[in-house]
Amino acid sequence: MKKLINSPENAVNEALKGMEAAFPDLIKVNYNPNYVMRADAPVKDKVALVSGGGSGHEPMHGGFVGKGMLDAACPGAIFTSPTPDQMHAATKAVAGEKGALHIVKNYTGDVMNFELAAEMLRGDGIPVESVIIDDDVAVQDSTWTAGRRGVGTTVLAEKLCGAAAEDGRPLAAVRDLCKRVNSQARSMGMALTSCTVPQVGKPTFDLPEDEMEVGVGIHGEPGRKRAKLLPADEIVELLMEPVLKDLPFKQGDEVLLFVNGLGGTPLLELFIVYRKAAEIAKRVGLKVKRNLVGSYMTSLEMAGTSITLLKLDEEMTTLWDAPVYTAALQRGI
Amino acid sequence: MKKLINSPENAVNEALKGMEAAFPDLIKVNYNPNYVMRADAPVKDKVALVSGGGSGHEPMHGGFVGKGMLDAACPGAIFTSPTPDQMHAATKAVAGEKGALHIVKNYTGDVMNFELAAEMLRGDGIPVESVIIDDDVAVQDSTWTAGRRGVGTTVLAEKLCGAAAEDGRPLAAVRDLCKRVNSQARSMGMALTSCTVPQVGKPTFDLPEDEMEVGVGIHGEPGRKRAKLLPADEIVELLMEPVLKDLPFKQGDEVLLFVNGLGGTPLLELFIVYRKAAEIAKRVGLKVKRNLVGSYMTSLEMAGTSITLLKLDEEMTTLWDAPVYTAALQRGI
Amino acid sequence: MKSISSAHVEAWLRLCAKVFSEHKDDLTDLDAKIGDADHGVNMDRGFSAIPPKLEPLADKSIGSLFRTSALTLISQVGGASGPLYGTFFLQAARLADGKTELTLEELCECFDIGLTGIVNLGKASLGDKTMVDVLGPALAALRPQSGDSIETALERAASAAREAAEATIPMTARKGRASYLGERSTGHKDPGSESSALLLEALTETIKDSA
Amino acid sequence: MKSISSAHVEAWLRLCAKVFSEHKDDLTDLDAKIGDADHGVNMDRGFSAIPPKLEPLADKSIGSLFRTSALTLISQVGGASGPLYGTFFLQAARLADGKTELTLEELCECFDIGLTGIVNLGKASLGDKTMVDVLGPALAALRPQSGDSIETALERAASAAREAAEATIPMTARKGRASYLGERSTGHKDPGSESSALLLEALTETIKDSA
Ligand SMILES: Nc1ncnc2c1ncn2[C@@H]1O[C@H](COP(=O)(O)OP(=O)(O)O)[C@@H](O)[C@H]1O
Ligand SMILES: Nc1ncnc2c1ncn2[C@@H]1O[C@H](COP(=O)(O)OP(=O)(O)O)[C@@H](O)[C@H]1O
Ligand SMILES: [Mg+2]
Ligand SMILES: [Mg+2]
Ligand SMILES: [Mg+2]
Ligand SMILES: [Mg+2]
Repeated sequence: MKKLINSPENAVNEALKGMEAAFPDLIKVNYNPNYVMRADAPVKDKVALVSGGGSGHEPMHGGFVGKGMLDAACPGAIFTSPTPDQMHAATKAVAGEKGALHIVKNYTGDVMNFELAAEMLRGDGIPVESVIIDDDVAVQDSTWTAGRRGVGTTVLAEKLCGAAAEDGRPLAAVRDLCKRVNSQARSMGMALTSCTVPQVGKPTFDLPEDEMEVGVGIHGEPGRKRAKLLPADEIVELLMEPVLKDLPFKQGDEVLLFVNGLGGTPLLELFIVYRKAAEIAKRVGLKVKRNLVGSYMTSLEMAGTSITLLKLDEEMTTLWDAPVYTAALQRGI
Repeated sequence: MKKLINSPENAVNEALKGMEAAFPDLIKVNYNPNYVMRADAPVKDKVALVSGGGSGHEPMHGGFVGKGMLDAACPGAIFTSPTPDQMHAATKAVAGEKGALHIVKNYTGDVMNFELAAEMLRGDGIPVESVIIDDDVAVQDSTWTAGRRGVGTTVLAEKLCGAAAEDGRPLAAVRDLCKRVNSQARSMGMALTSCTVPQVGKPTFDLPEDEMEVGVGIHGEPGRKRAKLLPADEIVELLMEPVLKDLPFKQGDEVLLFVNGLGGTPLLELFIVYRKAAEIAKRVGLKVKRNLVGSYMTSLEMAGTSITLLKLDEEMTTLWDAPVYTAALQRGI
Repeated sequence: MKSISSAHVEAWLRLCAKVFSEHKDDLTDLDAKIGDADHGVNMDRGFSAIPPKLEPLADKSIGSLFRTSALTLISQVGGASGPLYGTFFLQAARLADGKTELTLEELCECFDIGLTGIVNLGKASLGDKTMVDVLGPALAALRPQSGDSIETALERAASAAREAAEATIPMTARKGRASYLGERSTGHKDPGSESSALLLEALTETIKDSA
Repeated sequence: MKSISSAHVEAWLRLCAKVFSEHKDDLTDLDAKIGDADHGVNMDRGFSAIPPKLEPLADKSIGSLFRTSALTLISQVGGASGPLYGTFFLQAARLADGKTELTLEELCECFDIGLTGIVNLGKASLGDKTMVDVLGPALAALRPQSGDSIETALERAASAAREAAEATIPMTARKGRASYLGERSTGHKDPGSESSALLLEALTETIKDSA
């Protein structure tokens, strides 16, 4: 295992120390329980946005804490959902009278730990709502699975709801927006390589030189199926097809196209992917009105990409353009 | 070779197409000769900033084209400096009466190709100055080498000079600032893995599981020496030591600390590195007043990091904080 | 033996810390195949945190031991297994409050309410390829039969658990992370079923050793 | 043979395109060891672009052939080798303008002024482990000796070039990318010295084939 770490046990905490040192004006970090919060939290008259999940997905979520996005983020161990006391403490630290929205990715562990935290918070009299993001079309949403995973849409939901919260909207409105974002977005990902969980020390799976995993999530897990490696354009077709089929995207719809890198894929390749994805969107009559290209939701050093398509409306477009100032996304501030 | 590309020959052009599609309001791309330019260039009453270099270092330089940074960037083939006609055409397209500054990284090929372009431009009556960035302390600056390589400082110089140019300063002033930035900054890098040049199809060098390359540049080349892999903190000591020794950094000096990822290293690890680098800076009495953490100057998918320290003065700090709006760096706009 | 004591329970919890530290890599390897390669690390992090919390306890009733373990697991583990095993102990604690002895019948009741907690939280049915596929059969085997000693019943439960863990191999996962793999999850043992079997085996060993 | 013609030069340039396409991987492998793994790709991209440019030329004087090659290399190659080889041909063109024949003496003058151009641009001295370490000895060997035919002189130059390329192996680089490696550059052949040797060998082969 080749990593710039000191020990697997301390990696998450040391990275938090680094973030804290790099962004003293932007964030504060609490240890044990671990959470990252806006330096100016609690912000008066604003719904608090709290998210969290396993570590290893950086910059998500800690990199999205700041004005116009999250109020707090709870990082668990690598690929392990955080514990309820983290969300409990973080939410108490940032929530004001308008309450808090938990944005939760749909993984059994995340959902259960956030649910336990929400119960604790309700006991404390803090209004909490939760929205579960489940946008991954690689997984069938049926009684045969734990439901669709929460992937790329999470980043978009955090940005859009962050802008809405900054705008002073009430909890129910921010929650409903989050649900709407989730219902109008779909994602699909693929991997060229596995990744190595520090505590494990070896790649989670072996992948021959001429094969790829299609339908991966963000936890270094194998995908829905293994396939022969293809040229980038064909891979993009493969990812776009189920995304386009799943949502009733109609001719003329305006969309946000998000091409995400899984950590080890250079920007050069992401732009090659974006080029083709935008071309396909255009071919099927969609109007790509906004976009995001970069490694925003990663799986450690995994090489690969995921594509997210969000059907935009005017409100969402305005919220997308609203100022944001976080470690990983900055605009207009 | 596992890459999200269609063919090695088309990778650079297809990535340019992707950038162009993703940022239509920000940049225009010219093909054959290839260059990326500000959508609103030529900007009146402003020195034009032009840079360039081999591709494979994304987001540098194309990702730094925009308000407050570069006017144009010339991408060569992967790891190969661009040709004079690219810089010639790009500079002609963006330069106004105030002329143009070429920011050139100190590699034999880059220097010669930019020099040929500058001659052509002078023939056209366009005022051009060039500043060569040579900040890499891994290389001794002696008659025994081609001189120090241009690495991390390039990003900082492009940001600072971009702000100065935006401010309306004349060519000589922007050139002198660029020289001053270069003279006050030093860098050092290391690699955990090699990278694979698409045209070659296999890793440039083999590196055993328990070894690293110390003193690498940004072209996938081996470093000054090979050493046993160490914990992150010791690696950071190893990188900081020659950087600190080389510049007469004095107790109480204010610095900008730039921790750069080489492409395949996740942000989690870069923050672990930043944490230690900031700690060392503090230990030796430096005040880290500004910072930058991320993969801004890469070597394809190489895993590794480089550290750059720039001694700040008030003017530079103000220029650093000035608004910038490019694909890869955005602030205040 | 007709009942188990607080001392037994404490010894069991301490043994679990040892067992999960020893089986950390095996469990993580199982999770690497159909999950996210953290189950061993999670179980080890959680159970190794329990003994230091038991040390200073004033109230060493079985309820108190269970509740302390529950809260430790919930606050240390994360993931799916943290809340699930945490809930198991939290529910069991309700029936063991103030008690320093549990008969086999009482142990079964604790087990039952704990397992119900897991099922309520995780909504897994038998055959979904989860820890429930081990805990269910183990509980059935633990139920007293005429003339049983606790040791016999526990041995029966432990071997039922072991068998049930192996029986998850051909199953296709319908809950948890492994369900994302669909058909590709068949042919691998569920990591949570293995950790459940280890818990049962550790309890049986504790009681046998002290007999 | 006492002189070489435009047709020889054109045949040579076409052969170079073939040679560098065949030796692309070897040259890149050499560059991977002490550079950035692109020299073969660079030479191939540059020289394969020359023949299509020669085709439509109205003026097929040697000067015109050289100048066209120079501008093609400069605009297609990039890197260090592009401007260096480009300058070589650009300078040589000045002495070959309008000529359709070059005597051995004239060929040597072209070579000399071309090499001077490379040295002025790249500032390399003999022993710095660059293409200059091949071009220098090759030029020395090319200089006419009494009773020489062009073929003999070229064969002498080509074998001097080949020897000189091998002789770069023990050198420590002091120019170009390889110099960053310091001592680690010793023990490897300089990629540019190999491409220079290939150029000389191709010229010799062209003349021999046509003799
Ligand atoms: N809904 C569920 N009900 C019961 N057990 C579950 C459920 N989901 C997952 N599990 C169990 O949890 C185990 C995985 O635990 P762990 O790896 O620690 O958490 P995570 O899946 O969050 O990484 C699975 O092997 C399975 O036995
Ligand atoms: N200053 C110089 N003078 C002469 N030749 C040089 C000089 N620098 C480099 N070279 C030659 O150029 C070759 C490398 O060319 P190439 O790999 O195409 O360019 P780059 O080094 O820019 O990647 C070296 O092997 C060497 O022979
Ligand atoms: Mg997990
Ligand atoms: Mg090169
Ligand atoms: Mg797991
Ligand atoms: Mg090279």
